[in-house]
Amino acid sequence: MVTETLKAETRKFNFFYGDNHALKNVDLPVAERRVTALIGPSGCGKSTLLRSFNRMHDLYPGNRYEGEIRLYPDDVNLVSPEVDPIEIRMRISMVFQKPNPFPKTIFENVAYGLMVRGEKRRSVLEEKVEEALRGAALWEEVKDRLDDLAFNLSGGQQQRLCIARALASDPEIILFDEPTSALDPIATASIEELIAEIKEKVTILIVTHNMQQAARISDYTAFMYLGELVEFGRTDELFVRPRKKQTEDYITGRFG
Amino acid sequence: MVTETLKAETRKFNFFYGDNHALKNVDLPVAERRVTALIGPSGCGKSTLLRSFNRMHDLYPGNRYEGEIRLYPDDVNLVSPEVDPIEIRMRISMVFQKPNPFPKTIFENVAYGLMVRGEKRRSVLEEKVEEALRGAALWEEVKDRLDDLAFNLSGGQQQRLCIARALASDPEIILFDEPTSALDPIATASIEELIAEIKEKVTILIVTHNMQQAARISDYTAFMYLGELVEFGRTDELFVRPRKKQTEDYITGRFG
Amino acid sequence: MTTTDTGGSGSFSSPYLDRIRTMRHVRNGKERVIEAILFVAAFCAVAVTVAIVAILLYEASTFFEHVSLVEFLTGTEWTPLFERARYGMLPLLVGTVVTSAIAFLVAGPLGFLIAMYLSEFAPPKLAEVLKPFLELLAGVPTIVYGYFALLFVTPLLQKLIPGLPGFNMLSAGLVMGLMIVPYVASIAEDAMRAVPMALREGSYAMGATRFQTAMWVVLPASFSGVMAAFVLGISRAVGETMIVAIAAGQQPNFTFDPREPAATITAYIVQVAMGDLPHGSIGYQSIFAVGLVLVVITLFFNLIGQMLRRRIREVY
Amino acid sequence: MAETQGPRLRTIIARNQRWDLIIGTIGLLATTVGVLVLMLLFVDLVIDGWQRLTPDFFLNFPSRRPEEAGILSAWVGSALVMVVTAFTAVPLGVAAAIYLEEYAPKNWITELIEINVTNLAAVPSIIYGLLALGLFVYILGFGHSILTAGLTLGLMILPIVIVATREALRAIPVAIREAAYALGATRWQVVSDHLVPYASGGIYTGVIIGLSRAIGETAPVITIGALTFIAFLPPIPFTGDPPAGPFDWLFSPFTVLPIQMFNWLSRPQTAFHVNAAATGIVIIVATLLMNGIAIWLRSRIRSKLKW
Amino acid sequence: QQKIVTIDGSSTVYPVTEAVAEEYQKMKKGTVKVTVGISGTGGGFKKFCRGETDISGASRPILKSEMEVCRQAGIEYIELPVAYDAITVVINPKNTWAEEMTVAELKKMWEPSAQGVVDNWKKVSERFPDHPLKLAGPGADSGTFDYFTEAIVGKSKSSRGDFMASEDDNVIVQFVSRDVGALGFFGMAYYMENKDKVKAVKIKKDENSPAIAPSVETVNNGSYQPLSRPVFIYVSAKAAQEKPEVREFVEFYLQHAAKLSREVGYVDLPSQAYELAMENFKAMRTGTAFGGVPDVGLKVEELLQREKHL
Ligand SMILES: Nc1ncnc2c1ncn2[C@@H]1O[C@H](COP(=O)(O)OP(=O)(O)OP(=O)(O)O)[C@@H](O)[C@H]1O
Ligand SMILES: Nc1ncnc2c1ncn2[C@@H]1O[C@H](COP(=O)(O)OP(=O)(O)OP(=O)(O)O)[C@@H](O)[C@H]1O
Ligand SMILES: [Mg+2]
Ligand SMILES: [Mg+2]
Ligand SMILES: O=P([O-])([O-])[O-]
Repeated sequence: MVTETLKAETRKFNFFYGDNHALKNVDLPVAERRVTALIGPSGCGKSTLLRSFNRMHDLYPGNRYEGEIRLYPDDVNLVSPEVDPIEIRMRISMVFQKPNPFPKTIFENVAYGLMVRGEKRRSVLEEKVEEALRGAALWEEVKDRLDDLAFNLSGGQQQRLCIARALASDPEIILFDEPTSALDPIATASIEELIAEIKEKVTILIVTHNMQQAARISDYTAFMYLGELVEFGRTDELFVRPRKKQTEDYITGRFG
Repeated sequence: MVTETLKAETRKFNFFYGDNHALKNVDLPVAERRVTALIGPSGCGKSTLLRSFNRMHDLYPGNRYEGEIRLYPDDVNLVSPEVDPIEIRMRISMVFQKPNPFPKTIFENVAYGLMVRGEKRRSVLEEKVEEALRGAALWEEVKDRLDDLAFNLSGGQQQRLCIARALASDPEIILFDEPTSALDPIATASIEELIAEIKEKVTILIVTHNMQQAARISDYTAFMYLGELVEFGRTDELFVRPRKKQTEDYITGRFG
Repeated sequence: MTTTDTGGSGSFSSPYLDRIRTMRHVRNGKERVIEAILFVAAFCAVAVTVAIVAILLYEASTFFEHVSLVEFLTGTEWTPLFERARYGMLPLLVGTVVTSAIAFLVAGPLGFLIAMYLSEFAPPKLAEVLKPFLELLAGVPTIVYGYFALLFVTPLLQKLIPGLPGFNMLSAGLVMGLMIVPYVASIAEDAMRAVPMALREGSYAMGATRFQTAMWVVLPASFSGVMAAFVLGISRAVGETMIVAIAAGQQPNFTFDPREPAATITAYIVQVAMGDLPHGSIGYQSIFAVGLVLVVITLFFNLIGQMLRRRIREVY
Repeated sequence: MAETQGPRLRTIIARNQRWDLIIGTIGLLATTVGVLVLMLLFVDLVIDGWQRLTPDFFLNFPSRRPEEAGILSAWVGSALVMVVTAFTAVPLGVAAAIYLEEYAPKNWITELIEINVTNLAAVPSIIYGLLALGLFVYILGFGHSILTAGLTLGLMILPIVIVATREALRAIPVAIREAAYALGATRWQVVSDHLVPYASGGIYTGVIIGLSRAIGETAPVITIGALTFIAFLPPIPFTGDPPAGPFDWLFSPFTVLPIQMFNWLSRPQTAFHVNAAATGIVIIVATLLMNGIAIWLRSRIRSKLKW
Repeated sequence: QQKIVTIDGSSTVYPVTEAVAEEYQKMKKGTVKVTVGISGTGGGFKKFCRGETDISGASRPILKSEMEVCRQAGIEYIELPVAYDAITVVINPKNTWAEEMTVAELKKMWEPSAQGVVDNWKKVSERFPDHPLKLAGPGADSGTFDYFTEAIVGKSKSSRGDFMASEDDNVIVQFVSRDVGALGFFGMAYYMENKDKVKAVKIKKDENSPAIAPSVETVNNGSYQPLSRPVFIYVSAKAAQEKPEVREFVEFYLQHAAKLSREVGYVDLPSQAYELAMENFKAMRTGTAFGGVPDVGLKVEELLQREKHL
């Protein structure tokens, strides 16, 4: 076992949708520049946990965080009400299940994060957009049509565009919520490759319902069930030697 | 090896959603008073095939059946335009993925199939409703609140109510389209038990995306892929010794 | 492998099956009769339109036997009931355009802001409280608005603009604008709500503020719907009658100055209708002729509005 | 170790959020302008007219003496006209909506009907007045009667009823329809046993909103020539002797609230303007009440029938 | 069978008729129903001659064209004067220059050739200041309009069209009260009720006659000329014969017209005029005393005695 730098961790983290206690005392470490996968049956709270990391739940009324999610190196509790959710979202980006490009051009989509930060210099934008598109392995395909509407791309391209969008603003963590479940196998493979590449630079937290995928791309895996974190460990160990009965049942397909 | 009575079978059955050729030359036998399960990856045509059995597709324009689905013992082609779809639906009931009780009382829900048949005698209705609710293992739970709205039941109870509703009109076949996928494990178990019981009386065709479930409850299993019936056989044989590579890949979780 | 055979007993003969079969024709017959009745009801909508168009065209056609279309469309004097009859409807048209434009200048920005506020900024609880109030505003009878424009808004305006006549297009237009604000706001808000949450989340996840999300993501995505709201709002204003009849004065006046009194197409129709309608006279026919113009204008705006609305529905 | 971007971002965010505050405030103000106007309008009317709102005002006929004048014939007239309006618009509108939503095949006829309905909703009310004048008054010879007014307003609110009914029908999940069909129900059984009952809340809402619109409508009623002094009530419906008797109320002269208001507003004496304001209060309260009921009904349906 | 008396017509006569209808229905305890519409004199005659109404209010005598329509439809009528009115020309209270005007000056403002031309007081007369002129008056279906144009321009209905025309006299009050340069006209009752908002113009028949303000006295003594006029009701002879309630209503009308017309702001006729009218009615003397051309400045007693023609 190697020693990892901790990028973030949840501590006795609880989450409530109104009265619905969706996450219970979750303690999850997130290692820097590693891929951490969240697996578990439908409704176990994977997305809920993931979305807590960039305060997405703040957008809807009645939601409540309890406990802490600490972000390093500055060691703030990112769910504390004193912390500005916008700052958190600028530092922690997210890629969603269904590709959701904005109804704008490819260029504007990728530049969006920078424009939000008030960046207006065309040269900076162009440079960053190219860098991000290259990072998302999309540059070659779109470099001649940056002013086309993003809607005209295929599903897989759109998802890579969303990744480029997330990359462009140099986030510290990128959250992926089942990023390939709406894509065909070929597009899926290209996204997986991409994740393997970008983890060189960014910390990644990914939800997936596909255990093969988790096994393929992640360094660490957390298995959740009914809102609790049942087991966490190195992916290679967890899939081969699960310590808990529930984990074993799940990864062998006995339920879920 | 037992001899089975054939309750229905599809012969070179094709189905089209407009131009979308969703089912291709499907030949599926359905044994009387047995459970036949349809499995296969999402979008392979399981629901489409199931819904053809009670002419649900007639409700929407542009759909087309080709080939035959023969219903025994009277040996009619139930998708022929001469055959009254209403008669077919009265003989072949359906239970859906999400419980869909009518926003009426429990009693009215169960009695509806009989009322549609013109049955108005209160005594007959009461008798049949009780019988059906007993058959769906729901009688004890609801007998004192037959006039409550069905919406007040839990998800699992609602699904059993829908089964009772289907049972009440003595159908020859009941079609189940992923009847437990919206339910929790406990409710799922109770529905599975129920299916095991009612197959004493009724022929059952069930779609499920959960292979364990198919293995547990069905006598025969059909594996479909891309609109074709890839493999059909006794459940115990098909899961242990699949003859086709695709089937094996699917049931071992290598894709889907 | 299993061997199968067909036939055998089976629970096939349901006690109701015979009845179902024998009733098939009766049932189908009844179903067909019901469908026919329902179709006739639906066709009534077409019948009403046909009746409207037929009546308007019929009366207007006799009107145009006396009046040349060129004079009607280009003349700047409208005095059909007087000794020196002039049939140039431009004054009415201009009155309609000016009052509608003022109304739009009020309702467009206000409706847009309200829609954006309710859909993107307001806490959901507050939005739920505010919205019914807006809907109530849309429910107030227009004659009450007319009263309000004449006896409240105009005196108020006269304090601000010295020399403002007691009847003027400004006051009528302003009040009419207030009246259609809820209408514009609700269509625009519908359009903004139709923008999937996923797009908003995508934007917020980049660290955008509400304003940035609203302007850069929600607005472009709902653009055609917002345009539809504007167009349909204008169409409403063009067809509004009592407010302009009461507060704008009823004198056909060829002027673009909103401080002047003027008659609109609708005001002219009620004005004539308030006296008697000498059936068959040219005055009677003239209201149908201008009515026809009114229908054409509102129809035009409405078709554009519907088209824009449909477009946003198609995208999401 | 990645350095933290925190402090640099915070200044950017502070700048960005200024706009949130500005637009949020303007938006709130704009929204309250609507509410304020409503209040102003109402307060203005109430100040002018509240003193006339005595029981006598509702029980007296109009009179040349403003302080004795009342709105008995007007509100009774409005009520009777609304009965005809409802009887015109509800069956036609609901049936048309059912056809379009549940029966209509996709062809050019239904397409035509569809386009028609949306456009009818945008036809100015005064045009319905012209239709009524040409068709009901002169061609069909119904005269300036309750029947003419009721039919006119009924046609006018027809699109409102159709649209509301269609929306209510559309809100019913396909699963409910399929459940009923799967039990062997015919189309009409599905419609009458399920869809109409489940949509009824939405239909009521639409009808009430339509009627509240009709009750305050002035222009088309003026157009059919109903600006009249009426100091009596129409025959009590369904009491007269057959053959014409039970329905002679339909052909009775009448007046309605907005017309009475308009009539008083055009009198020279300011005392009558007070009456007009009082009538305005009655109309506005009636329409607001109906709208309120509709809004309440809708929110209740939404919370009760969560599919 | 319900008993209904249907009345329509002049908005000037309306207040009197409304008052009579109200009292009459009170007396009959609701057994007879009376409807009173407001379509203007011309509109009223159109309905009357189609046989739609029993009685028509008129603020001017029936015209030749209307007589013709009635004759063709076989409608005979009895002409009954019921009160005096003085058409009052009003200006804004702040208007200090036009408190007195001659008929010629009014003509200059209102004649058809003024349309689009005379838009400033200065253009009417040199003695007026340079101030925009805004006109308002009753609409083309109004008897007041007909009488005013007859009396001022010299030919009935002959007027410019570019003024603010409204069947609703209150709108005219509003119009004039809010614009210093405005001028309008309507029945005296409206002026009496709005003395605080508008000012009545004293009318000079010609340069040399005295300026006369409208009032009960000047109407009664015949000095408010040419704008004093009698107002009438026309009763369908057929209705009067066939419907007892119509007969009864008209008799009631003539008995109470004096008191009620005073009450609503008009000038009542001399009492023997009502007696003569009652006589004419009882005798069913049909026809009009005017040849279909309005006579300006006629005494009522005179016309009641006149030969009638249909
Ligand atoms: N907005 C919400 N309001 C209330 N409860 C919610 C909400 N969203 C999710 N939940 C509930 O919270 C629990 C966790 O949901 P979550 O979406 O996190 O599950 P998940 O593990 O992501 O499942 P899936 O694999 O289906 O996406 C579930 O029981 C769900 O029903
Ligand atoms: N109404 C429709 N119109 C056109 N195509 C349809 C329609 N419904 C389904 N399809 C297509 O037909 C194919 C079979 O769909 P079907 O719903 O039968 O799949 P399924 O095996 O039931 O999948 P799932 O497990 O997701 O329910 C799919 O490609 C689907 O996209
Ligand atoms: Mg999820
Ligand atoms: Mg399916
Ligand atoms: O309504 P008038 O009296 O002016 O005809």
